[in-house]
Amino acid sequence: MAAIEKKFTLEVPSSTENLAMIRDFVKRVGRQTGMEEQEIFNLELAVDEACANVIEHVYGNDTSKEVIIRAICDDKEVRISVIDMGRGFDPTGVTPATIDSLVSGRKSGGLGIRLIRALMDEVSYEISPGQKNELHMVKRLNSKRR
Amino acid sequence: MAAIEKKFTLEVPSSTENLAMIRDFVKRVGRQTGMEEQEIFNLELAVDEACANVIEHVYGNDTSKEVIIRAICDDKEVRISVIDMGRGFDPTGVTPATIDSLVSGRKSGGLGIRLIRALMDEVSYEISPGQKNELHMVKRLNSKRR
Amino acid sequence: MSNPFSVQVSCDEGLSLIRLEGFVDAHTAPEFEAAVQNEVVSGRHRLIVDCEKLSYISSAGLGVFMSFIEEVRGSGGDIKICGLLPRVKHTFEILGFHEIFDILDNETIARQRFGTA
Amino acid sequence: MSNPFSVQVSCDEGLSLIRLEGFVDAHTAPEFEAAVQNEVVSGRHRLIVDCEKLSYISSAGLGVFMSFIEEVRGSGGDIKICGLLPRVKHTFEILGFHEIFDILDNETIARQRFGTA
Ligand SMILES: Nc1ncnc2c1ncn2[C@@H]1O[C@H](COP(=O)(O)OP(=O)(O)O)[C@@H](O)[C@H]1O
Ligand SMILES: Nc1ncnc2c1ncn2[C@@H]1O[C@H](COP(=O)(O)OP(=O)(O)O)[C@@H](O)[C@H]1O
Repeated sequence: MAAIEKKFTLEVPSSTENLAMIRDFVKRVGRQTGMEEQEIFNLELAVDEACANVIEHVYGNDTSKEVIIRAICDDKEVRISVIDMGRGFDPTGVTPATIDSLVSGRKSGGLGIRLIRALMDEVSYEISPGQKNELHMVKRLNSKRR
Repeated sequence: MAAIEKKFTLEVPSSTENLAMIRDFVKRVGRQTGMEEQEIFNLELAVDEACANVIEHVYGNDTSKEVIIRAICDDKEVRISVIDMGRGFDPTGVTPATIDSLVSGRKSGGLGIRLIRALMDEVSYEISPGQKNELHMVKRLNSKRR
Repeated sequence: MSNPFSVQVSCDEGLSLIRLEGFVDAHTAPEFEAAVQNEVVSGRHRLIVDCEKLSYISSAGLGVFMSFIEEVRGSGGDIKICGLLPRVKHTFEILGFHEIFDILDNETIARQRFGTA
Repeated sequence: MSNPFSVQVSCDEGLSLIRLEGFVDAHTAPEFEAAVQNEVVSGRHRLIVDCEKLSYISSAGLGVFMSFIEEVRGSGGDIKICGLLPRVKHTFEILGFHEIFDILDNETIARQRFGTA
């Protein structure tokens, strides 16, 4: 028998001011799955990073644009998608710089995608440039991967 | 010049378990408007009541159905709509029973719509039975009405 | 995050003290109702509901007070409400609960009202 | 609700103590960055960032540490990080920050590391 899926959606203006609200949303969803607090915290962080990228790199803080976060959970996993209507970018194609090279280059960026990949079990991107781009992230429940 | 509008949307499965999440969402929206804490608290209560009615009276806690909460704020007011796809019911047509009659009838219901009306500045209902029903609530900013 | 919900019941000197904590909404109100119901069916009609740690209540919770007040008063008892935070008290007042219920600052005063301070 | 954010800076004995409170995300990181920047341009290169009250940090905040560490070390200083809550420490560790930064339990130990306990 198929497990019951629960679906949650949040849409907010593209502004870093709304990241706290996005994390709250993710926390609430995570609590419904019975995930451990550290896992929920990590999920918040991964989604924050994905949304911050959309807000900063896709929409340039244009608050007339919207960031959409969709979460679907069942008894096995939480799937979260961050959706934008921007030009389309595939972060899975980026090879994250080493921390050492970032440090010696005095760069402050380049850590977000690395965090997302480290924190989630699956990361994929579905691109329709100008129409809809979705970053899909999956976290399996009771998975021991940090 | 038109004030900048901010639009927020939350969609959750129809379950009372999600009311806490809905209140969190409303709190976050309220904080962005600079409303006083008591006003935000009251806004949470009004939206909670409207959503509880949809969850209980429209969808009967059927979690495959969704409750949609849309909030739009500018510098003058917060407009919140609670949207369902149910059969359509116009709470503005209900004359709330007096508290005395509820007490003597040993009833526990009938307070929600009364609260919504007391707490919000405007309440209206837009019905397309079976398609989309929207309960619209408006709270003006800096209005002195409790 | 809001606190979760809990309800604790204790009895002494012929009074039942029901302590609410966290939020009472349509999701948690049934638990509150069951606690009140249990007192009433057990013949305990002198109830104090301590709301010091109650952060929020919606009509689902307010309805619990309403649906039992006639019955307990009919049996010579009462439901006294104490310790309300200002923002929560406001909710009770909007609905005119202060005209129907004895709403008191704290448990001590509520006990005095029952004549067992 | 998460705490809001604040950053406090104080100097004594040739050390700058930067206390972070609440969350550092892409919204609040610029304020943290400005605080560090202000120390560095004023020639103060011995920094302790006290994270005892830091509830959350995302890459935007972590990037601040990264972008200044070479410069302060090049001037004979350092950025020492102390007081991390376990869940926040985990974020630093995922990125390998413990291999680059001196991460210490508390302010006292951080001061000792600078030789001014
Ligand atoms: N959604 C996106 N759209 C466009 N570009 C992106 C997106 N996400 C990331 N990028 C690009 O990839 C780079 C690395 O991203 P990230 O690792 O998150 O670090 P940061 O955002 O701090 O630079 C960014 O600087 C940006 O150029
Ligand atoms: N959205 C709705 N759809 C259908 N019926 C509703 C709706 N909202 C309210 N009602 C009806 O109006 C009555 C009064 O609602 P309310 O004042 O909120 O009290 P309660 O929900 O506690 O009974 C409800 O009992 C229900 O029959």
